[in-house]
Amino acid sequence: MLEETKEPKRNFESVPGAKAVYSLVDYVAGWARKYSIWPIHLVTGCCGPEFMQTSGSEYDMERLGVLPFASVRQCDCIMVVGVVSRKMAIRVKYLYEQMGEPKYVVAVGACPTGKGPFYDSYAAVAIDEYVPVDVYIPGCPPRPEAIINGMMLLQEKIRKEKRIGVKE
Amino acid sequence: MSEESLLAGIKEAHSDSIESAAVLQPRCISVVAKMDGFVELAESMKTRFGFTQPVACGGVDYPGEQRIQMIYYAGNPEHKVMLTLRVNLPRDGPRMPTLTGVWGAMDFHEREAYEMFGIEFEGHPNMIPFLLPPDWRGGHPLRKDFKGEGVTQ
Amino acid sequence: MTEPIIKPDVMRISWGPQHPMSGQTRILLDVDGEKVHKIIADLGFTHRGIEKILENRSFFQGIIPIERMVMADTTNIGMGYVSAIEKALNIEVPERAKWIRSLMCEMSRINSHLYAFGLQAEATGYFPAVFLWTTVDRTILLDLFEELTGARWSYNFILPGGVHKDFPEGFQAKLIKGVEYLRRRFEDYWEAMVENAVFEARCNGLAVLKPEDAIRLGATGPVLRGSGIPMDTRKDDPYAAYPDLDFDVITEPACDVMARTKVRYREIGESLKIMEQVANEIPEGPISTKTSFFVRSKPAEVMSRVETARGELGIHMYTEAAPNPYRVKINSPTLRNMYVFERLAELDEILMADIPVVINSIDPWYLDSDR
Amino acid sequence: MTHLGLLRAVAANSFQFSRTDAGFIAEAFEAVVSFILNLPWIALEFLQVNAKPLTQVILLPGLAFVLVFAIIAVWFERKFLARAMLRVGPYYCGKRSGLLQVFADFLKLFMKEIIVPKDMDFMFFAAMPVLVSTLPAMAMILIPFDSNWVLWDIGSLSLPMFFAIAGLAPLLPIFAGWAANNKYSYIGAFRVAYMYISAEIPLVICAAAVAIMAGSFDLLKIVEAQQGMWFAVPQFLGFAIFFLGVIIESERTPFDIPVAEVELVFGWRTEYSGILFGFTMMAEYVLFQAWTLMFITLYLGGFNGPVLLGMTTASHIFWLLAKFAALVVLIILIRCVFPRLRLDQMLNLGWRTLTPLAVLNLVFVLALKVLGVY
Repeated sequence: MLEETKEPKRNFESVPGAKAVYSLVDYVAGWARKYSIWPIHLVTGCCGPEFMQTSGSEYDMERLGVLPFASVRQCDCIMVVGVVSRKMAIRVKYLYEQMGEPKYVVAVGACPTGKGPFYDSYAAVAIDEYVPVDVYIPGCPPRPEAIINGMMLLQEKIRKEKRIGVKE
Repeated sequence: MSEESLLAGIKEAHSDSIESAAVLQPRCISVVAKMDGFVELAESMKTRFGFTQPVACGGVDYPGEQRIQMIYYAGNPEHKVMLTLRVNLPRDGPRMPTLTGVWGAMDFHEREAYEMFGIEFEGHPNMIPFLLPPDWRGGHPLRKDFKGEGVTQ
Repeated sequence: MTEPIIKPDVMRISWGPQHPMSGQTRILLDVDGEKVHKIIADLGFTHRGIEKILENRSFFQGIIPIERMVMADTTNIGMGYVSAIEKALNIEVPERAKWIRSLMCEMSRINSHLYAFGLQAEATGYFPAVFLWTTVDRTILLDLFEELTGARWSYNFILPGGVHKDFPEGFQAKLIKGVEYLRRRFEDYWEAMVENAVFEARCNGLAVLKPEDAIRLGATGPVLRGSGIPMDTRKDDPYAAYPDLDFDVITEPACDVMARTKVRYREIGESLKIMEQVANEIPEGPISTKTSFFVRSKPAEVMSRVETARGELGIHMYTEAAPNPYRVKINSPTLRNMYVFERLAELDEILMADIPVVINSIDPWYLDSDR
Repeated sequence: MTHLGLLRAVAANSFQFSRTDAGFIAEAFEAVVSFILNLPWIALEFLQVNAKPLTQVILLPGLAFVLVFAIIAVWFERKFLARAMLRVGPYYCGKRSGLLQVFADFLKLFMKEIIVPKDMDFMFFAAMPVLVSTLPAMAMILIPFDSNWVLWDIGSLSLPMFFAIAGLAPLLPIFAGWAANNKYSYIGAFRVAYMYISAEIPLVICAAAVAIMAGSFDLLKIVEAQQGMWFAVPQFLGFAIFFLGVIIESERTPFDIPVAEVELVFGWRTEYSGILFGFTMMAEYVLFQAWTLMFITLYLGGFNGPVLLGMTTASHIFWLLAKFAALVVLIILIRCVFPRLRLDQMLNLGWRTLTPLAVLNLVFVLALKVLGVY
C-alpha cells in the first residue's frame, strides 16, 4: 500500500511576515513556471498539421511562452498529438520517465484521449493507460483555439499548485 | 488496347504456369499463377513484359475456401498498365518463395504480409518485424478469424 | 530486432521517433564520422490497422478513418476510397461534382506541398522564415476549405455519388482572389528559398536518384518526377474532371533533392492553374446522385488509383453482398518512397547532416506508410 | 590598530593559542572591536581606492553588461525572429511586451530537476556550462571602452591574451560532449573541434594584419590608430573574413553546426537539463558578445566617434555600444535569411577560402607598410 504523503512542516510559519514571504515566493514561482512551458517535439499522430498551425503564424503559441524544444531533458510537457499506437505508447512512457520534474502531459485530440475514430483498432491505445494526463483536448483534430485553451488550462493548473510539481 | 495485347502475349508465353488471366478494368490486368515456376513467371513479367516498377504486395484471406491469395502489384511505366499477379496459398502454414530477387522493393511489403497473414517467404533477406510491435503475440490481424486485440508484454 | 553492425568503426545512431525532424518513425543510421553507411527504417509507430478497421465499417463510415491517413492531404485519399466504392457499386457521378472534386483535390495538394516545402526549409536549418510562411499561406486554403465544407482538415466531403454541398454564395470570387494571392506568395518563395545560395549549396547534387533506379526501386509521385520520368496518375489513369482540365506533368531532369523541391514548387503552380479553371469554367448541374447511407454491394473486385501529393495511392477493394467491404488493400505512396530512402545511402554519398534534408525530400507521411 | 594589524596578530599567534596569554587575548579583543567600529571607514577607503575597477567589474564590461545583454538579446531575437515569421512572439509575459519572458524561463530552469544519467562524469559535466559562459566574459575585460576605461590594461599583451582566453572556449564543449556519454553530444563535440580550428586560424591571421597595420599588439593603440580611418576600409578583405569568423565562433545560424537542432537534437548540449542548460544558452550570447566587441575594436574604430556634449568617456562608451547594437541586429538578421551549412562545406570555407584570403590580406597589409602608406 502507498503511504499517504504528508505536507512537510514549514518551520518558520509562526514568524510574523513569513506567510507574506511564502505567498510572494509561491506567486513568483507559479508565474515563472506558468509562462515557460516547453513542450517536446513529439508528434505521435495525425493532429500534427493542426498543431503546426497552432504554433505557426496565425495562432502563435509562443505568445503564451510555449516554445517547442528538441531534447526531452529540457522540457516540461509532452503534448501527445494524435493517435498513439502500442509501439509509440512505450516510447511516450520512456520520454515521460526521461523528463525532469515537474512534468505534465497534454493529450491533444480524440485519439490519445480515448482512441477516437479508431475505437475498434487493434493497435491504437488511449495514452492515459501509460502516462498520467493533465489536460485532455477533444476534437478530431481540435481547432487551434481549442489547443490554446488547453494550454491555458494547463497554465492555470501549474499556477495553482501548492508546491512545485505537486499536483492537486 | 495495350492491356489486351499484353495479356495475349502473357497468355501465349506462359500458358503452362498460368491458371487464368483477365483484364480487371481498364489499365489493370489480373494474372493468377500456379505455384510452380512462380518466380520465373515474375522474372519474365519484369524483363519481357516491362513490369519494371514494383508497387506493393498483400494478401486476401478466404477462410471459406481455405486459401490465402497473395497479390503482387507491379506497374508498366511504358504502357501505364498495372499488373496484379496472384498466387493461391493454403491457409494452414502458407509458404512461398520470395520475390525480393525480382522486385527488390517488395522487401517491406513481404515483411508486412508475413505479419498480417502469416505467409512465410523463403529466402527473404531481412525478415524482421515491420509494422507491429516486436513483442506482438496477438496473431495475424488481417486474417478473417482475428478477433480483438493483440497481447503485448 | 535489427541486423548487427558489420563494419568496424561504425556507430549506430537511433534517429527518432522523438527527434525534431524524424516525425513518427525511427531510423537507424550506421555512421562512420559524418558519412552514413546504411539506413534502416523502423516503421510502424503509427500503425492503426486501417485495413482491418475498414473491413468492419460500412462504406460511408470507412471514409472517416481513411481520411486520417494523411491529414494534410485528406481529399486525395478520400477520393481514392470513394472512387473505389463508386466503381464497385456502379454509381454515376454528375459532371459538376467531378469538377468540385478536382478542385478540392488540387487545393489539398497545394496544402500538402506547402507542408513538404516548409519542412524542407526547416530541415536545412532555415527554420524562421519559410517554414512559418507556409503556415500563414495555408490559412488561405484552410479558410476556403472551411467555407466550402465546414471543417479545416478532414472534410468527409467527397461521398459516394458526388459531393456533400454545392459552392456557397460568392465562393468562386474568393477562390480567384486566393489564387492570385498565392501566386504572388510563390514568387517570394522562389526568391527566398530556391534561389538562396546556401539552400542551393545544401540541396544541389544531393542524394541523386537516377531514372532507372527510381523505376527499379518503385519510387512514385514527386520523387519519380524529380528523376525526370513523367508519370502522373491524373494523366495515366484519369479520374474526376482531370480529362477536361488543362495541366502539365512536371518533371525535373536533375534527379537530386533540389529537383524534387522544384517539382513540388512547380506542381503548386499547376494546381493553382486548375483551381482557376474550375472557378471560371465549372458546369452547372446536380452535385450528387442519391446514394443510401446503408448501401449494400454485389460481389466485385475493383482497383482505384489516384495521384495524391506523395504519389500514386492504390485502393484495391473486394466486396461481397454486405454493407461493408470484404478486404481493402491500400498501396500507400510513402511506403514505396521509404524503400527508396532506405536504399539511397547505397546509391549516393549521404552525410549525417543531410539525413533530414533527404528524408524530407521524399515528403514522408508515416501515418500513410503505416496505415 | 588597523585591520591589517589584526590579521598579522592572528597569524602570528594562531599557533600559540593553547598558551594562556592574557596580553594576546586583550590585544586581539581590542583589535576586533576597533575593526568593527572602523568598518564603514575601511569600506569607504576600499571603495575610494577601487571605485573605478569596481564599477567596471559590476557595470560595464562586467556582470551587468553580460546579464543585461543576454536578457535584451534573447528578448530581441525572439521578437525579431517572430516578426520575420509573421508572428507576434512572446506576448503575455510582462504586460503584453514579452520582456519578462527570459526571467520566467530562467526562474523555471532554476526550479527544474537536474538529471544525471548513468555512467556520466558528473563533476566534469556540471562544470562545463558554468565555465563556458564565464571564459568569454573573462576575455571581455581586455576590451577598451575608452582610453581610461580598460579593466585589465596589460599593454602590448592584450590582443594575444584575448585570443588565448577566447581560444580556450571551444575546448569546453568538447569536454562537455565527452562527459555526457551520449552519441549526439559526442558528434556535436567533434563538430565543435573541427569547426573552431578551421575558423580560428584565419581569425588569428587577420588580427595579426591589424596589429601590423597599427604597429602594436595593444588594443588601445589599435583603436587609437583608427582615429583617422577605420581599418575596415584599407583591409576590407580582413573585415569580411573576421565578420564571418565572429559568426562561426559564436555559433550563430549559418554556422551553428555543432548544435544543429534538426540533425543533432542539441549537439553537445543535448543532455543538459535544468539550469545547466540555461548556462549553455547564456554561453552562446556571452561568446557572441565577446567576439563582436573584438570585431569592433579591430575593424570598426573601437570606441572612436564624435564627442557628444563634451563628455569624452561617456560618448566613447556610447559609440562602442551603438556599434555593438547595430552589429547584433545585423547578425540576428542573418539568422532569418540563411539556412545552415554542412560541416564539410564549412570546413572547405574555412581552410580553402578564408585562410588563403586571410594570408592575402596579410601580404597586402605588409605591402602597404613597406610602401609607407601606413
